[in-house]
Order: sequence, then structure tokens, then C-alpha cells
Amino acid sequence: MTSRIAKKRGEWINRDKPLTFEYEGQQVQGYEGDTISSALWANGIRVLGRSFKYHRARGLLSFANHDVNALMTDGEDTNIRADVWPVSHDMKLKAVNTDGGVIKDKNKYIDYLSPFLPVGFYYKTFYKPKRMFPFWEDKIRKAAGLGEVNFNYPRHIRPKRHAHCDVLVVGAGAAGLSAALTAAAEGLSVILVDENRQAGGSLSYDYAGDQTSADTLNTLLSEVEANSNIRLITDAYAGGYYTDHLVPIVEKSGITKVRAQSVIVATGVFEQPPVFRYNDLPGVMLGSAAQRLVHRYAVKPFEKGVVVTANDHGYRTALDLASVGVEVVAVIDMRISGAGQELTQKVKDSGISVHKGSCIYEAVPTGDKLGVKEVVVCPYNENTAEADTSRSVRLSCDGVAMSAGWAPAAALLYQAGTKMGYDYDVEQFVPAQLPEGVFAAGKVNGVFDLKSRQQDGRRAATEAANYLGKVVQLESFKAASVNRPSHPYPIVNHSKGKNFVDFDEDIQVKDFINAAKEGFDNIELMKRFTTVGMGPSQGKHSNMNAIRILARIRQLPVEKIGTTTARPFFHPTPIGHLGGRGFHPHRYTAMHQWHVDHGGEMMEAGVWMRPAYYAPAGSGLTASEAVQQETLAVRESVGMIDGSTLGKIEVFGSDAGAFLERFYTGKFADQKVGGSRIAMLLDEAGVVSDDGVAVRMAEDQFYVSTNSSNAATVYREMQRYVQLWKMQVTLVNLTGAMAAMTVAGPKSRDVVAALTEIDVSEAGMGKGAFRTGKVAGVDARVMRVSFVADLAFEIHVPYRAGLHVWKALMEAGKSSGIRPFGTDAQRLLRLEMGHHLVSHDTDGLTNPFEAHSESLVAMDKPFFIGQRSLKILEKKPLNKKLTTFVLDPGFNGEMPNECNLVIDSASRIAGRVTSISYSGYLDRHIGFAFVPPEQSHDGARFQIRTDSGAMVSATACNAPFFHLLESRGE
Amino acid sequence: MQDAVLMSPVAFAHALRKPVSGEVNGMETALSFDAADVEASRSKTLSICDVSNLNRFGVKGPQAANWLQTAGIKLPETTNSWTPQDNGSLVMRLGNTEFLLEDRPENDLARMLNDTAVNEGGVHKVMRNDAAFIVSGELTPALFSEVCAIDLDGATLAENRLVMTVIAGVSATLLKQTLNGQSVYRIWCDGTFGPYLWKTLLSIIEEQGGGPVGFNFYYSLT
Amino acid sequence: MKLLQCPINGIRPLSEFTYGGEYRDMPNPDTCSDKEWAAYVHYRHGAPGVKKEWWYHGPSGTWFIAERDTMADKVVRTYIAGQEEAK
Amino acid sequence: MPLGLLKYGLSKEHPAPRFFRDCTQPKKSYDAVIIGGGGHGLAAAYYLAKDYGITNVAVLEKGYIGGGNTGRNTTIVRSNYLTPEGVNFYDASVKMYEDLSEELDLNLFYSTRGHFTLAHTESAMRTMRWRAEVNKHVGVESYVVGPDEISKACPQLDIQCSGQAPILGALYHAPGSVARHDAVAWGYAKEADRMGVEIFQMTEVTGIDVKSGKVVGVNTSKGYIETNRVLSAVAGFTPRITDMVDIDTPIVIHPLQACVSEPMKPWLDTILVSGSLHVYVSQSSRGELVMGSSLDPYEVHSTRSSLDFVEGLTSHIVDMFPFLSNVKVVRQWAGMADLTPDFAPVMGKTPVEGFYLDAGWGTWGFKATPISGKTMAETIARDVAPDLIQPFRLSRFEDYELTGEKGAASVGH
Repeated sequence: MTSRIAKKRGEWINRDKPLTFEYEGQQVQGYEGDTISSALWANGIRVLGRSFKYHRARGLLSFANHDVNALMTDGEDTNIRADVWPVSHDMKLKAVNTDGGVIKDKNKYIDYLSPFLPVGFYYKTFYKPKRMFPFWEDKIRKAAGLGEVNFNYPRHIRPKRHAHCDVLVVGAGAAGLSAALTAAAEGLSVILVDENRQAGGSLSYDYAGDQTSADTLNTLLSEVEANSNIRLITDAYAGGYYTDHLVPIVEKSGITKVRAQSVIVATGVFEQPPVFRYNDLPGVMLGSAAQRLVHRYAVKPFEKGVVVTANDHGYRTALDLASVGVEVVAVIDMRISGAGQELTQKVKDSGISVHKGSCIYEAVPTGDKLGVKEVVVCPYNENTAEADTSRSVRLSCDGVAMSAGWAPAAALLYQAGTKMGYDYDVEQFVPAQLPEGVFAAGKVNGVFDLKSRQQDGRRAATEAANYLGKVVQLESFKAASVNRPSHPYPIVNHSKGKNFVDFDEDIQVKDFINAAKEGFDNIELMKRFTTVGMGPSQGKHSNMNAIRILARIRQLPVEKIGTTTARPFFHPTPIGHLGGRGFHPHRYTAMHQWHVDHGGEMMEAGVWMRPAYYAPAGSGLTASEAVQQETLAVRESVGMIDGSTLGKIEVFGSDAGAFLERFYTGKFADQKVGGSRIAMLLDEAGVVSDDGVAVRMAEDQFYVSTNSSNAATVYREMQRYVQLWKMQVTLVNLTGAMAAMTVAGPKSRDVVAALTEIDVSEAGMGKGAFRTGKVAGVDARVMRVSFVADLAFEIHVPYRAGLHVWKALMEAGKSSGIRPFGTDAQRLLRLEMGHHLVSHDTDGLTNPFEAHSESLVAMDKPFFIGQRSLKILEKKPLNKKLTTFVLDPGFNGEMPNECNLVIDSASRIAGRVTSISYSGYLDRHIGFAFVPPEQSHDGARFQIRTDSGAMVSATACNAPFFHLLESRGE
Repeated sequence: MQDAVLMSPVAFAHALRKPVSGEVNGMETALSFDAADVEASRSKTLSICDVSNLNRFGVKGPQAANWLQTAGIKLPETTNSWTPQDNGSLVMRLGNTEFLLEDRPENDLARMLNDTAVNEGGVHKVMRNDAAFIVSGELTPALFSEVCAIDLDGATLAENRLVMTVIAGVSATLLKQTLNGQSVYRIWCDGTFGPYLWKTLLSIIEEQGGGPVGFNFYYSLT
Repeated sequence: MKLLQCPINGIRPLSEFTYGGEYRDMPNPDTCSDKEWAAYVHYRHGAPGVKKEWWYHGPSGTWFIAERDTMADKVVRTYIAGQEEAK
Repeated sequence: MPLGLLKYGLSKEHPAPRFFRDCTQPKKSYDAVIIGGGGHGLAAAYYLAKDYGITNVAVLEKGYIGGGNTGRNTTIVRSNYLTPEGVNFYDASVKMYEDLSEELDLNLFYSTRGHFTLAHTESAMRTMRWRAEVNKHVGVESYVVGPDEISKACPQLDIQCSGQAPILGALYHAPGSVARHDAVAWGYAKEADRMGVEIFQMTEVTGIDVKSGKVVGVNTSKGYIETNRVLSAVAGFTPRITDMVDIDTPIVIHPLQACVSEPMKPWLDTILVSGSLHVYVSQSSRGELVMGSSLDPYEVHSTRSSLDFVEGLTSHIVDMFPFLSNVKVVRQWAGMADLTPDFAPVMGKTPVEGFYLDAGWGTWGFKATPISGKTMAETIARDVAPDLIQPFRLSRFEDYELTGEKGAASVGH
């Protein structure tokens, strides 16, 4: 059986490209250009889904993505919106949310239980006794949701693009097309977007049996297509409006983030269903849905139908239906006044009877409840919303088209901050006060007459042009008056209910009445309690009726009820589209490839990639073996680590010394050229935030290093303070420009000496000394450091020469058995040296007194950041102190982990371990811990509780640990 | 060329493609990735070229402008603009008091300035390690629309303007110039981000049917 | 994403900037009481209004002040700290 | 089907009474006035009436009840904090939540599903252990688990996170739960109302009348109310209220955003949080994925949504669950959160006599609703803050005695 009719002018299907697909096991024919729903409907298939809550059979309602009755899965993807998704050859489709198929769905029994499931029923049961809740919850969760997600669905990387334009016009109907043309004529760049596959809006289906709309569309479209200032994007919706005119345009292929200078919203209106019993039966659809089927897809919505209407649009629908041979039994007009003379006559001339002041009291289902058999028509009292059932008439039909009114598609306007007012002439919310740079035109603006919509589009574009600095005369016009397009209360009360307001969530009129009775009588509470508008179509077909119902319950005018907030997204938007191609920048040191080639186990260290340790292929080394070997190399001969990630900042200018003096805790004004000092940074509250080294290279030039993870922030803060303190200082961030490596261990001097003219002897270069000179032929900055070993040289060279110098040092150290070492060994080595790591051994609240760093704080300076807070803190008793500790010799129990707690004799938390490692060199377990100050002195004993709860004794001891070697008897 | 002292920050990122390498300005450089006609066609569609090896001189400080002028350098008058020297070197003004000069391969200006500049009196040398790229082709707008949030049409990149912005998550300097008669985009970023940016840009470029071109494509050295 | 006007580099998307908190005048550490200092360090005026704020443009390394209405999230003006009058 | 529902099907009239009266005009005076008809304010009213028999109480709500952060959060309840005082406090809340449906005679859908805080870095693993150790010490069930155990609880999760930030382990917190957030407010409102508390919606406080350092009344959009006890239990508006009594706090307002997907058949049974990726996600009993992130990085006093939030969040969600590429986000929204320097609330008495503060709830307010209501009721009734909330006193900032929660700051929900 096919409902496909002869080729229509402007139809969207391609009859040269027939295709077949499967729906619920049945082979179906369609054409390229069909949506899934149009193809199914053309084949007489009417049950397209089951409802969310009651599992009622559903067909087409809006056929425009304003309801989600037809949700399907193709086995790969789920929740496919059949009304708008293009059908493709060989698709295998099933409706979601069914158990055993859309026709036989085993869950349809829930519909019979519905009287026992009143609004908010789940709040009222299942919780007594408490232990039963998990049982019920399990049942509820099984019933929840729509489609089943496919865990094997492939990850899609969708590009996200940026675009820029003067005017973004959303909606390519009569108003939008006119607006775009006018703006473009002013030389403005225009992006015009429409969610439909083709532009035109209602011009492409609302014909009322004649061709005026189609002619208008052809003219406008050809002008738009010929205009190079206009970029028309169809099959794409504006996802939301964000600050400063940012509008993401969502296409199937990805998102374009449009940054516009101004936005014209010409999004039109959503048709709203009149509410009567069984208005959800398959075959009962909105008038505009029926028109779309007819004109875009050349499909008869039904063979013999009734139009129920509360505006003139129903008459237009009737004419469109009649024009393709649908037998229209009657137009049931809920208004006592009826439509205009001319339109009424036209309908009557088509042989359709018109019943004014009547309603459909209920639609009567077919025996299988999968369609409509007849409708019960009664006189209707517009004031009371009651049908006079004593005078009912039954009209047999297989379909109903419904037209009762519209709601503005104003989501973008709301998101932009538009104040909306209610216009009683059109019975619609319309923009009352628009934000800067945002304009509205057409039906969303309450303008319905076709010619007026075009004028309104031109008016909006002219205003936008003036807003953008053009001087354009405003064409004044008065919108032609129309018969009220929306009915103020298109609801028919029915004692048995099933008169649906929200088809996504199965919400009936009585649910609102009952919610109000329970006190949920403002729109926001009602929304939350009934869940109206919370389904996947977000109230597009239901919010307006909900507001009207609540207004009537509260006996308030509609505008006093207000609207709920329309939040992004306009249509649900795929996670993959939004996530897109994420950018995850990484930094690589100059020696990166060398590390990889030599078995470096590369780890992310912030944004950097660093080797944790080296385990070359075939070496068979475990991580801990590698770390112990690397550590031993440093202790016994020589090792080298890539330290390029250190922050490196040059501080230059006549105030350089004075600046560091204020910035850091220590003294720099009197520092000698060629010497280095520890540079500890506090925040204003006195918390330690970084420590590094400052070298004075010249009277007015310092070279400062920071912790790797703080490089960017320290540089940024320096820049801020230079500006704030108005000092003569120039800052240069050399973090990336310089490669750095530390050669450490007793033989490190020999290795470095082999490649440099600098005198690196103890006499020539004592601890903390700094020199410049060539290393391996490259200009280098060399510093005698002692972070990982007593004897160590930190060598900084230009980044691009980093690999060369690294290789040269490795070569020079070959005979000494040089080994590269990674960050894991570095952590152990510094622990053996007794150096704590800021933000590893300290946390976001640690002050220098607690960190045992008093010696780095020059309280006698006039000022440094955090000093005033320290003056307060030093008056307060200290309650914890960072100390180095060792476990007992020969300890072989469960080793405590970092962040295990120190527990005092009263079983209270007394501190925690911040670092711990086994040192193979010392053959001891060593670490850092926060302990009460009285337990931080050398030799104090304290208890650590391990992961498993065992207590381990530890002894505080003063760093470095080398004196332990004596006890080792070496 | 294994013994070149200097390495392009991007070297390891393009090593996998086995370009024909050579030494330029003491730096190991990818001279070509493919046959000349293939690269020529790429450069019309969408291409990227690593030119990190060009010599640069950076200077900053309250007296930097004076110092450069004394050295006979023509300076851009406003921040965020650039001006070519008679020899073809570029001078970019990155801030009120910061400048970056980049030579063409045949010039020696940057090296000279690096050798003569002293760190005193409000003039401070800025050591550079830029990863530098040339992007060309008719699809460049499509590429930048994916990696850059700002509008590169119109005034932003008008003649002799430059922008400091974010490209694919990395801070970068960007300008448009005409090179060998072709309009190209120039990108500079911190070299440590170079391999990431090269890989990220190249992957999008290849998706769009473009690819890499070697240094010789723009600067014929033979 | 919001747009912000860097006084040096022009209008850029917010993603290029780092928020630096409210610009506040430091009390004289030598003369203020402990309580005043603690209040300076910890307390903020959190009510809405037009506030002077630090913002940092990352790609160019520019700190500047933005006067921003925190209710409407609209920037009234921006300038380099200390060059307010010149604007 | 439970028998309790039978009456709905069998009665002609809807057999349920109003949850709370429709109060319109406040009386001349009250024993206590509570500003803010969210979960916290309503809970405080409820416990004032129930525990202390103080029923002459007005709750003033500028909008509608539960319409602020109570209705905007991602409904997670947990107690796996970092400091003993934090853990004790939230644990008391969790225990109250467990019995709250019965107590309020309303199903709050309090659902214990277990809570994983994923760690993608070594330093995050350390923080997880720190929290686990403190939790265990206080008697709260939290422990560090490895990737295998995470996979067992959530086999759909890509432990490699699409190669971006592989998961090294997690802090597992067995009592982690979700609840129907609106219902919590409604339940407290219902029971408070039943005991005599009057709830005024659409009633804005415009000023607080303080004489000689003592509260004597409140100015509202519905007239002046005499009272000498006022509790501010608002979120996002705290500084505006504290300005009325001229007291300083560290609180600044940052938006907190969230979003939900369309409903799908439930598959995610646990609550997942990743501090490194700034993501938390659970699946509601409607089948929607409820997803949130960290606070917006700068001060804003509105509930505007931003695109960058949802872009960032979803890019991490597809890293964790690559198969969600085509699952759709239905709606995003925002709340205004009170941010404090130490990521802990501000509770208790203030320098103004009779003015009490329940604020600074950042991203952790919903989970504290019962216990904050209870302890604030005690504070108001006895004019003494109980020991449990002493660590959160306002004066801690002047005393440089901040709580230590900052250590777990990146973890968010």
C-alpha cells in the first residue's frame, strides 16, 4: 500500500533514486531525499515508536523534530529522529523503547496501569521500607531511558570550525530570506542558516491549495543564491546563543562556531497541538506536519481525514489535503467565530463541511489501538473548555490534522536575554525588549501575513545595518492584521484523560491540575514536578499549552505565568560534535627523540613529556631496577638528566635586583655577579608556591629558574608585579629557548671538563658558582648545583643545540659509565640529598616555617610578597613541620606509601608521609613527613600507618642522609 | 647531515616521513618531502613547510627601538605590525618594546646583530628558539577556521599586520606575506610546542588533501 | 565564548586570556593591623558591580585591567595598569 | 506495583494534599527568618521546628523553592573529603540522607551507587591515597583501587582515555550516592510547613535591620518583618546579603555549569569523577547522563551558559567513553556558586548578633543539605555553633586557620 502521490512541484525526494530499507523486519521502499518517517508513512506504516512512559503507539506528530515520538535505532546508532533523519539504502531500523517490537511491545501494559501512576507517583512510593528501594529502583531503571546505547559505536572526530560574519540570520523562511537579502545589499557579510534540508520555511509547504508561496520562495531563493555576500547553510541548526553573538551552527558533519556582529532571529513558530482525548493516536498529526508530508515528500497523510482547528491555518491545511485527493470529512473549528469569509468559502467550495464552535471530544482508536477509527465531535464551549457531549457526532476517518496555534521558536532570543511580552492580538509571546545587536523578524516576532513577514525581515536587516554603523532609511510598514493565529485555550477537558499535552513525557491535562493541587503551581515547580518540557524535544510542542493550563488553574493572565528558561541546545547535539577534535598540546625537549631511542619511558609531566626512567628494548630492566641502577650511577660515577623543563626567566634592567628582593623571600640586592641563590616564592597568604635558583649574570641581569610545573605562572606573576610596582625591569621567558641538562655524580667534573674551557675545578667552581662559556662548542651557562648530588653541573644551552651537547656529554662520559637518568631516579636522588619538592612535599597551605625553610626567608627585608602574613604566622604556634625520616635498618615489612598517615599515641592523625623511597645506595627507606613540631627533631620516633593498617616506626633525622653511610660502615 | 650541531625543533616530528635533508644555517633541515611537482601542487591546495632554520634576532627593552634604528634597521611603527628590510629580512614589532628580526637564508643581518648586541642600557637580547612554518594554499582559510578562533580576514591580517594569538591551543605569532609571488601565512611558536603544532596542523592539512613541502620549495639554495 | 579587548592586541576570545582576580589596593604592611592584613589577604567584595580586574593576554604576555560589570558580564573598558588616565 | 498507588487509580478526586501552603503575606514578626528557600534554608527550618519546637519561622524565597542551586546541581552525595573535619561533617550528612525518604515521607530516590574519583596522574594517585587514609581513619569506606577494579564496576569506561590521559587508579567511595535534588527541597518544605513554618515564594529580602550590632528585622518585597534571628542560606547571593549587615567574607561568585544527555537505557551504574579532566558523570533514573565540570574561572553573577564549558566537558567525555560520540546533549544550565579560599563552607555565627551564615558552598552544598540544616538549626536555637561546624567558622580567615580541603581542590564533585 502506498500513499505516495504524483510528483509535486518542489518536492524534496528524488524519484530517480529509489531505495529500500528495513523497518521492524519489514522491507520498505523510499526515495533519496525521504526522511525515515516520510518513507514509512508513504508505505502506510503508521506506528513509528512507543512513548517514553506509557509505551503508547505513536506516529507522526510535528514531523519537524518538535516531538520525539519516532525514535529509532539502526543497530549502530540510537535515538535516531526518524522524522528528520534521511533514510538510506539498506538501513535496518527498529523503534527504540520497545520489548518485542513496536507493534507487540510487551511493555504496553504500562498504559493500562497509568491511572495508578499519577503525576510524581515515584515520589510517593517505593521507599517504605527503605530496604525495598533498591528492588524498585532496579525496576525503574530498567524501564527508564529511550534507546539502548551501542558500546561499540565508533568514536567520531568531527571538525569544529570558526566563522565570522556581520549578520547571522537564523531561519531561511520568508522573513529570514528577506532579511539576508537586505543586509547583503548593504554590503554586509551574511550567514543564513536553516535547519531544514532546503531553505524556505513554511513557503515550502503552507500552500492552501495555491502557488503564491512557492512563487515567492523561488524568487527569494534565486536572489539569495546569486548573492555572493550571503552564505546559505541548510540542514544545520543554530544550537544556542552565547555571549557576544556566538552561535554554534550544528551540521551533520560538525559544528561551525559563528561569531557574528549581529544576529537576526527569524526562526518562526512551532505548531502546538490542541489537546483532546487520544490526540496521540497514530494518524493524528499537526496540520503543518500533514502539509509537509504532502508538499515536500508527496505523501498523503491519510485517506479520509478530519481537520480540527482553532485558527485559520486548519483551513489552509484542509485545502492542501484536498488538493492531493485526501477526503476531508470536515473542518472542526473550535472557534465560534470561525475563519474569514473568503477562506471558509474556499474550503466549502472544495466540498468540505465546516463545523464552527465544535471540538473533537475524543479520537476513537482502532481495535488494535494502533490508529484512529473515528472522532467524536461535540459542540465546544471556548470559555469553559468543555464539550457538550449530549450532542456528539461520530465521524469516521483514518486521520486527523490539528491546527490550534503556535509557539514562538524563541530559544535563541531567550538565551540572548530578550524580554518577551504577550501579544493578545496574536495570542503569542513576542519580543518586547531585544538585547543589543539581536533582532527578530517574522512569525517569531508575531508577524504572520506573508507580505508582512518579508517586510519585517527587511526591517530587521535595516536595523541591524544601522546598528553596525550603516546609515539606512527604515522602511516603515504596519503588519497586515490577521485572524488570531493561536487559540488562547485549545484544550478539551475529558474526565477520562489521555488528552496529551507533552507527548515526549506522556503528560495529560489532569497531571497539571493535580500538580497544582499539590502546591506545584508556578511554572518552574510545575515543570519540575510534572517533567513537562524536560523530554528530548524540550517543550517545543508542550510548554505553551502547559502555560495556558496553569494560567487557567491560577486564574491569571498568561503573561503572569511567565515561561521557563529555554537553555541550549535548540536540538539535542551530539557529544562528539561538541567535543570535536580536542587539542592537547604537548611540549617536547630538544632531546626527546634521543630519550625515546634509548628506552626512555616517557610520561606526561604537566604539558611536557619526560622520561621517568630508561629501560632500553632488550635490557629486561624493570622500572625499579632501572631506577636503582640510574641512582647508583649518579652516586658512584656519573649520570645525566634532561632538565629542560625547568622554568628559565631572565630579569633584566636597573631595578632587576630590587625587583627580585620584593618578589622572592631571600636577599638579592647584594648578590655577587656569578653567584646563585635559592629563590623561594610565597603567595600573599605566606604559602610556599615555588622555589628556584637566581643567578646574577650582571649587575642588571639575573637568570632565574623555577620549578617545571610553575614556569608559566611564575613568569606571569613577575610580569604582573613589574607592571604593578612600576619597576625598570624587562623580563624574558627562556623556558623553551634553552635546553638544560644536569651532569651529576663524582665523575661529573671529568665529563664536563672534557668539553669546556671553563675551569670547573673545586677551586674554580665551588658549590653554587655560575659560569658562562663554551661547552661542546656551544655557548652555555653552567652552574654548580647540588640538588641530586654533591657534585653536579647544570648546563643550559640554546634549545636547538641541546641534542648536540647532550650527545657530546654522553660520549664524553662513556668511559666513566655515564647513564641517563629519569624523573623517578631524580626524585630518589634529591630525597637522599634531603631536598623537599614544593607542591609534592608541601601543599596548598604550607608556609615556610612548616616547610623547614626559615633560612630562606629574610624577615628583615623591608618587603617581600607574603612577608606580612608570615609576621602574623610566626606569632602562632606551629602545628606541623616537614622532616626527613628513615625507617629502621633492615626494615622488610610493608613499606609505607606516600600519603600514609602519621598516627600519634592517642590514635589521632598527627601528620602524613609526603615522600618515601627505598634507597639502594643507603640500603634504607627514607622519606619526608609532616609531623608535630616536637617530633621533628633528630632522632624523634613516630608511627606511620600503612595501607593495610600496620604500624611502622620511623625516625626523624636531619638531611642529607649521607651520614647514614657511616652507619653503613663504609 | 647527522652531525649538524643545530636541530630544528620539528626535526623528530618529520623524521618519520624521511625527507631529503640538508644543512641550512648549521641546522638539519627537511629540504624536500616529495617531487617538485607534487610539492608545487600541494602548495596550491594546502601545505606546510618547516622554516625554523632561518636566522633570527630578538631584542627587547625600553631602548630596543633606538638601538635598532641606530643599527640602520627600518622599524614598524606600531605594535603588531612588521616591515621588510631592503634585503628581504622581516622585522616584527611584537610589543611596544620587543622586536623580532628574521633573515632570508642568504642574509646575514640577524647573525650580525646577535654578535654586536650587548645586554645593557635598556637593550636586551632575546634568545629565540622558534618553530617557524609557512602555510600556503587555497584551503588555508579552512585550516585556520579549525585551529584559530579569530577572524583572519579583513583588518586583522591586513598588509604588514601580525597577530599574536592561539593556534591549536598554542600561543603563536601569525602574519601574511607574499613569498615568491605567492600569498602565504607565516607562523612562529615556541619550539618546544613545534612538534605538536607541526603534527596537528599536518594532520588537518592531509585530511584536506594537502601535505608537507620542503625548505627548498620556498628557498632554492642550490 | 566571550570576547575581551586587550588594550594592546585588540578583541580576542576569552580563551586567550587568564583571569587574574580583582585589582585591589594593598594596605601599608608596616602600618596596618594583623586583622586588616588578614582581611586584605582573604576577604573579597563578592557582590555584583563594576569591578577592576586583572586579565592576562597569554599569546602576547600582556597584563591589563578590565572594568567589568559582573552581573551583565560586560566589560566597560580596559587599560594597562597605571595608564588609566591616558585612555 | 506498590499498594500505595492504588488509591490514585481508585479515587475520583486526586487524593493528595498540598505539599505546603500557599503563603502570601508574612506576619508582623517571627522568631526566626530564613533567607533562601533552597534545600539548606528549608532543612534549617525543618530542624528548627522538629528539634527545637521553634515553628514561628518564615522562609523567604526570592523565586520558587529549590530553584537555586538545589535544583541545579548534579545530585551527588558523598563524604570522601580530605580533612577529618570535612569527612566527619559530610559523613553525618550521608547518614542523615540514608533515612531521609522515610523521615520526610517522600521518595528522594536516594540511590547508593558507589563513587569513583579517577586519577590520571601520579600526583592525583597520591591525593586519592591521602583521602582514603583520612576517610578510613574516620571510619568512612573509601579506598584506592586499580584500573581492574574500575573496569569491573564500569566496563564501558576506556581506561586509556583514548590515549589522552590513561587512568592509573581511583579512590573508591562506597557510600557515594545520588538523589532527586528537587525532592529534597520539597520534602523539607512539606514537613516544615506541616509543623507550622511559613514559606513565602516570590518574596525578596531587600535589607536587614541591624541596631546596636543586633538584628531586629528584615525588609522584604512584602513589607517589614520583625525578628532577632536571621539565617542567610542563599547561594550565589551571599555577598549581597552580607553587605546588608556590613560584614566581610571571602566569598566570591563563580558560575558552575552542568548538562544532561537525552535519556538512554541505563548502563552507567556508578558515579564517576575525574579531577584531572574536570568531569563528573552519573546516569539518572530517567536514563539521562548528568554531567558537570569545575567552576568557571572568573566571577559572574548570572546563570548564563557558555559554549566552552560544554565543548571542554564533552571532549573529555568522549575520551572516557568513545562510543558516546553520537549521544546527544539535551540541555545545559548553570548555577552561581559561592567560592571560598579553602574550598570549605562558612557556617555559624557572625560579628552581628542574631545574624547566622550558611554559605560558601561552592560545589559541595547539595550533599550537605541535611547536616547543614541540622547544625544551623542548633546554632540558631542555642546561639552556639556545634563542634561539628566549628572548623567552618567565618573567623578562621582572620585567624589564618583555613581548613585543609584545598589539597583535594581539583577534585570537584
